[in-house]
Amino acid sequence: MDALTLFGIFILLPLVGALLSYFGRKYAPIIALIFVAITGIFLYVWYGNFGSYTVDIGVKLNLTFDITTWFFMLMINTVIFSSLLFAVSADLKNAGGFSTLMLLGFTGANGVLLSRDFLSLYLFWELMSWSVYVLILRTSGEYARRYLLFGVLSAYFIIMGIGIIYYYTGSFLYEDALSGVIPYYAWAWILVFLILGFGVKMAIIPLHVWAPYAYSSEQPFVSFLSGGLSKLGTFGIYMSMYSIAGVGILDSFGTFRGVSLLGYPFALLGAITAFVGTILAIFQDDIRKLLAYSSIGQLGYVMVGLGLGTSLALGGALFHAFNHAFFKSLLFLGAGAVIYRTGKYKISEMGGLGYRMPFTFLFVLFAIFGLAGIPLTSGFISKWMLYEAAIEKKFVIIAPLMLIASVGAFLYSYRILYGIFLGGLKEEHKKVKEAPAPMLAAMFILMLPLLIFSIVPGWILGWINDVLTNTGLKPIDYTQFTYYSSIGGANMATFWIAFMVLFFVAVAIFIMKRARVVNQYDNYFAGEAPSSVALHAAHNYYKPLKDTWAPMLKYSVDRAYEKFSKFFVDGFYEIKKIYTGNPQDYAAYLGIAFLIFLIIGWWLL
Amino acid sequence: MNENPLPSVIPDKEWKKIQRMLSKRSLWMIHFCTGCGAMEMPPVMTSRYDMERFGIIPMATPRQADLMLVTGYVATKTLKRIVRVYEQMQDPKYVIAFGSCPINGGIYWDSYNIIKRLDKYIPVDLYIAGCMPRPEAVMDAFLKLMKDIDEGKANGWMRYRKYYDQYKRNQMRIFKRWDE
Amino acid sequence: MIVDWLIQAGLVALYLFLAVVIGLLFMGIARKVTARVQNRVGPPVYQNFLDVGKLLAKKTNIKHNWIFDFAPLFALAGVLLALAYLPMGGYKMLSGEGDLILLLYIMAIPALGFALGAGASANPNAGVGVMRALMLMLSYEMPFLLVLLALMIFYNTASLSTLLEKQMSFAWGIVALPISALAADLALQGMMMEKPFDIPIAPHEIASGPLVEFGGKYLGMLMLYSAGSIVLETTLFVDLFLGGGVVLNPAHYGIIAYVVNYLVWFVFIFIVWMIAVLINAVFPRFRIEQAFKFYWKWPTVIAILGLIQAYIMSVFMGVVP
Amino acid sequence: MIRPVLLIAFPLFFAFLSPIIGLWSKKWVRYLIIFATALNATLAGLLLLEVFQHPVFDIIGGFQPPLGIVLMVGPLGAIIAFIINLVAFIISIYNLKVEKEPIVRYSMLYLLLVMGSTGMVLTGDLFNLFVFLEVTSIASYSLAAYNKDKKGFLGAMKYVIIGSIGSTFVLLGITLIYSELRTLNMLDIAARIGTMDPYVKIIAFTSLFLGFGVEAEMFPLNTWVPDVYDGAPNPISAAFASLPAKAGIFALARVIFTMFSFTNFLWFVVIMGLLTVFFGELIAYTQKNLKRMLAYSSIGQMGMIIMGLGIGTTLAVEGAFYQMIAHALGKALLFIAAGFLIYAAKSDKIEDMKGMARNPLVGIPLLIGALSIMGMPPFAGFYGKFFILMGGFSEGYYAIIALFLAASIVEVAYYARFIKIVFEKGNRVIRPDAATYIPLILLAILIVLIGVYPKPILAVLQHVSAFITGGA
Amino acid sequence: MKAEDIFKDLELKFENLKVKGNTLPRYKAEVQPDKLEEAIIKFKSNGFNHFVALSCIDWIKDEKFELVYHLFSYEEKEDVFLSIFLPRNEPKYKTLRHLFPQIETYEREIHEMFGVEFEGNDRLGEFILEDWDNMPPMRKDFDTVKYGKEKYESVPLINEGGEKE
Repeated sequence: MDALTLFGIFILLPLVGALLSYFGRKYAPIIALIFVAITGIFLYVWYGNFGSYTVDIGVKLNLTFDITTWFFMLMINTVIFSSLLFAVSADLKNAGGFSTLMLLGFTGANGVLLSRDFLSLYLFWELMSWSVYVLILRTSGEYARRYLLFGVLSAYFIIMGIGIIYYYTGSFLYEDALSGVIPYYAWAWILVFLILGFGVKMAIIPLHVWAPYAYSSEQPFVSFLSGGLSKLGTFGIYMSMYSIAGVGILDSFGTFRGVSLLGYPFALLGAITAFVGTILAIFQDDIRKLLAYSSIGQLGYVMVGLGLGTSLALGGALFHAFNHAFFKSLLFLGAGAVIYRTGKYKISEMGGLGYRMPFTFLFVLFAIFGLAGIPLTSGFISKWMLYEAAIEKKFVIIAPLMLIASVGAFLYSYRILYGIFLGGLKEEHKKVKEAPAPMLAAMFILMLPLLIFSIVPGWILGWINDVLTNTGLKPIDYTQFTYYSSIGGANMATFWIAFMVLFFVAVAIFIMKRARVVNQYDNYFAGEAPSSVALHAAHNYYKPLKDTWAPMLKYSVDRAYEKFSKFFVDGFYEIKKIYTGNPQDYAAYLGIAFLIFLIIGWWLL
Repeated sequence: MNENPLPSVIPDKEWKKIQRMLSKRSLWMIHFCTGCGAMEMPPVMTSRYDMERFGIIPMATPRQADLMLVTGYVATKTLKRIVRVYEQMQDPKYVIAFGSCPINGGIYWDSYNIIKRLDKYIPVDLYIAGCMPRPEAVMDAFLKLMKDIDEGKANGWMRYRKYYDQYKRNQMRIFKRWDE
Repeated sequence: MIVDWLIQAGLVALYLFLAVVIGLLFMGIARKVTARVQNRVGPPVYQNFLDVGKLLAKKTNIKHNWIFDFAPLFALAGVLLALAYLPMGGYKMLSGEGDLILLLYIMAIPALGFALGAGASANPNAGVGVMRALMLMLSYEMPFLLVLLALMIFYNTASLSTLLEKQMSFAWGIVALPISALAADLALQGMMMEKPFDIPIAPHEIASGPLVEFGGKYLGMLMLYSAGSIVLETTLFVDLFLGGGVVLNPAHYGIIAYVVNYLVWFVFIFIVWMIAVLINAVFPRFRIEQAFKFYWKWPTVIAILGLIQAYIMSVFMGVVP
Repeated sequence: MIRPVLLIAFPLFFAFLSPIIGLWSKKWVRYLIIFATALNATLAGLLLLEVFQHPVFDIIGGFQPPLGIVLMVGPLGAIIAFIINLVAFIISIYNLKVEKEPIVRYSMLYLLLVMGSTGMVLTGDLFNLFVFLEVTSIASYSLAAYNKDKKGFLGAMKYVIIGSIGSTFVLLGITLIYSELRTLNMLDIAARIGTMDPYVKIIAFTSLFLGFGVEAEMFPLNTWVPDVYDGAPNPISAAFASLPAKAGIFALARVIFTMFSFTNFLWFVVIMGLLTVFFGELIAYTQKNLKRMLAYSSIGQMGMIIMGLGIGTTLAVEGAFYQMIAHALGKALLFIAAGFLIYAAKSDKIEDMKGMARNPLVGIPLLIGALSIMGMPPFAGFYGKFFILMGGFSEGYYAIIALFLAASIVEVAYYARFIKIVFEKGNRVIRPDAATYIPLILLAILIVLIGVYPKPILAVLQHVSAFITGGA
Repeated sequence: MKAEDIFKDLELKFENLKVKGNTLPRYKAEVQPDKLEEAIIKFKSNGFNHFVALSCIDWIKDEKFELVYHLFSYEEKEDVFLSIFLPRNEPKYKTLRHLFPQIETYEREIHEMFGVEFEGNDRLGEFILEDWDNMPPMRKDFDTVKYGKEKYESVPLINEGGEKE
């Protein structure tokens, strides 16, 4: 494997795919699917041989294929594969344009993961962010505009970071940044800029405003955006903190109980994001907005792990990013299947679809178990690692925020389950059919790893360990079925055996008697005959909680941004007065300019 | 009709005996306070007579209840609700009718919308006479019912299942629409 | 290796069975005590066994759809699983294999399974009931999690078995962190859905909330679940704060130690249960807003004080149990 | 061996040929422009290939330097000339759409404009540079007023006043230099600049800098730009954005680097560049009229190029020239697209253009052009902007770069707003005709090609910017 | 102001009803159907703003229905009964629910129980009695005993049939 094959397979191939699939009309997603499958196969085949190469397209692009890249590529490749598989049967309008832009985004993502110098990182980062912009533009221009503003903000934060490094080292390579020429205060600026830059893509609290809007576009794309592309933010922060800067520099800012003073505020920010994201998610009635805020919350957890920096915390962050990629895109695909079948977005308008779409319900249920961290899925293990990391180091602000946020996760999880799948089935949904086969296949692919890695966590912990040792950090200790931290451990094998046995006991008691099935109208309704609308209690679901928290919910970051930008726009109108419009002023400007130039020239002499 | 849960382990006869003993000792009551009988229930439930010592506790939904109390006159409108609640209860289920109104219409013998005899529409296991029987009568009725259950005489739910079509015919003569 | 594995499994099964029996016994005792408080005779102590027997022997059982069956299955399996991970009377069951956070999430399995089944019953009362249950959970989890955190930070361990050993060697939880113990007891009242906080299963307002459509064997299994959860929550409190009832060190005294510890543990959970029952007997039911306001005001403040105390003792004063 | 002088002779010849052909048939005049510019573009291309080996000198009229007109064509001049002629050729296709009657005068002026700009880029002689500057200015003044409506006249008048003041300053500079150094050949001036009396040198430099600044749309001098671009017909404003502006910037670069090499003056140029960017971008946000918005946006882009030149490192200058090329293509594309949108919506207010660009033939090139101007990767604008930023950082201009980034966020804001309106699900979709979408697609392909595989252009620019900043 | 004064203004003949044990003064007056509305308006604007009840009396012998509008004034603590007479065979009157909203409910009940038509009240129809198929039951000529016997006696007992379960 040399430079060209690596560059060819992961960058050129999807680009060619993008061009080809534009003309594929209705079959475009299938074409795109083939290209993604090819890259997937190569990803699997090339697991062993890693290496770094440079490609010259006028500017030198340094690409490295190592375990970290492989780990993140595995996530993104699977997520886009299932999104496109979902899109095959989702009959999107102008499917050609959709698959082109998806593949462009995929190329950008691959490029960011492969690149080991700032030029190619920035190049592919921008390519990925504008292809997402155009994808959102397909649904609504206003949402796309807000996304692009934050996308560009994140790009310019990264540019500032790169610039400062370039000022000191004069080269774009990651390795050169470690050459010790950069003073430690400059590192503070660099890391703050880079983390904020990548943090925008992970929707950390002050920079999260674009997420609920961006997540209201087409479901297959959104599942790739939230499942796959938000992992680039994680990759970016992970690389900039631990591979570009390295633990030595982080600790040079002084450590607070083994955690660098630079990392701790970001961990705190992550915890606040987790808490606020979850609380906001509880009160949303639109399924897409709810999933958007829940995604912000879950990524807050990842941010905590990245901020803390101990090997357990980082392992937890990587594992949680992995889980989030799967259960979040599974949730979005599930919601997409429901929206595809009923055409409704509001949770209170749906109801009882679980009886009509049983498989979709089971997949979404499994994703909810992953999201809420129930031990039946691997979602628990990653959350466990993050909690243990925080408690190990006795952080009394981060740990409670995370724990309470996870309880909040139960609330909005049940709101999704009850609002859409349980409760009374409305008249117009009586004849709703199950989601088409490709959609179910897509969801199945995403569900598999959550189950497998919950039974045998050893495999994925092995990969995560390789990633940690690859970036020079201490590995976490684990065996095939158990994982440990300094203050506790858990064995998933005994858990599963015990659960199976006790479940068998419950089933034994249960099947003693048969039960007669009753239709949904044969319900205790104080003797009256219930109508289908009355059966569904999902309208305004957590109203008492909302009323108690009303004073706190008044403040919204969106309105702060609006006021902030209005202040600047008024300034622009002031400046506009310079161009008065009559030529005499313009001629006067010329004279004044000449005088100023002369004085400056004189003074410089 | 009632399958036997543990056929092999315990012989059928003994199992039925245990079943009857269990349902006797824990009668869960849903209280359909149609008329003036509701006033008699508080003394029965509270410290003076305390029906809970026989395992009888008030329940909120027919699904969880075995015993239904119809306390007072039954108008045609109320009958429809009583039949629905009765059908939502799970076998074995028993009905006790309070006072003279369910027996023969009581003081409303001449009214145009009070049904004169309850067990024409749903099987009643026990009537308690009296224009609102005193709590002692109610307690006595409970004990009588428990004895009937024990001896297997209180089989109203079997009769409802057996003569279901007759009951339905009678009911539909009183009210025309059922599902509204 | 298989043999002692089987013995351990048998012991665990025995302890689980005993736990459920004790749970039903405690429910009977609670009804008796409440009756006596209300100056009436009250049912016999074994009444709940009869109730469960009657429910399981019901002739017809009503169910709505296949999701409806989740409730009893997950509820019973979940609570038994949680009990399996909880050291009872000094015998550490499976707690060596998992820790407090795993236990916390296992306790969520029955709650979620039960909520799923209730939701599938398509009854608005059930939907409202589960909503109240989840909101109540959010309110009492705030102080309870802070208490757990205080314990984990002070004893510097998350595994229950080591926690027991440390309480044996150093000092009981209630001695070391009395403030947290108080907050935990207040949270316990909400966790066990005893009177001031039995908002989700309010019979008068929402026809016993999630239980509205459960009858016959479903209700019987859910009763076993609630019996198990009584023992679960009381044992959790005892394990965290009262050393899990371990008086004699099993290493020295062998079998006798297990029996004595079991009895001491029984007495402790009985006392904790009685506190809850007595509060239950005299309190009216709160509205859900009052429950939030209550839990997020005093118990949370107390829990935070406990956390600060644990933090100061373990980090600054360097007290290491 | 291509004589560079042909590049100037041919447009002149065809310019004066067009009235004759005009007598015969108006239609053929339009095709004449296309043929002339196409010929010029191929010639410039061949010259570019040849110039790779050795710089080409060409003496016109036999006079030896320092008096004769010498065309000194370095690789940079060749590339800029090629781009100018290429864009002129593409815009000439769009000229078919110009309906106003006096097409003959239009083609003459247009070819003069092309000749002037090419001349400014190729010449090696200062006075010759002034002559070509005058030719372009005059052609621009009349073309600006071509629409014969109030806006056209107003813009043209402003352009005349400021343009002529600028030219007088250039003339002042030239006379001062000639009086001191007795030569007008740029290389001689560069060699003997040291002997000049410092005070006279300052005045000469400032006047030249100011004069060419007007053409290069620097901050205080670009007040004419919005009115002229708004008043001029669409193809012409596209031409203005790419032809004379690029020539002006090139001349400015020559003045700063080859002739005076005033290195300690550069930080002031950066400040001026930043001010131009600031005023360009911020006011563009407030514009409701599409063409004025694009005009201010092009001021902003020019400011960026000036800033790039001002920073002075090889990387920044390379980025500046790269951005010059990208901006020429991008702005031409946007102005042509704007022309189509105005034609389709019958009004130049952005609000009325709801959903006009939904047709992929216009939509995709418009999107590519806008994204390239914003500096998005696979398009030409990315490398220019990135190198300028990196150059700025290597010189330590942190604050300036930060302000520039803030201004470019505003730029992204108003472009995104424009795209939102134009791509909204508005009324029915209008199909563009051939003369509109061919140039759009050609320019879009060019932008993507330069963006995806920048090797050839970067090779040239690296060699040149080292030569320029080397101060040799 | 006092009820007598209002009656004088309206030139209405009124009588003071003496009721044993009731100290509050009560007046009853018979009003012509067309003048009733402005009478009520007059009373309402002079303190009698509490509409107590609207009841209907079936004078079967005089072939007339009597509608009694009962008003009460908190200031004067006085009761006023304004009554009108409608022919029994086709009793029709206009609705006064715009004066007091609760009049609508009374009118619905009287319509169901006595069969009096109230134009302008669109909510007449089935109100308390479900599936009622006979003449309005409160009328004196309705024989409830016969109806009760017919309807409920006719329902046969559940014949248990031969074999005993």
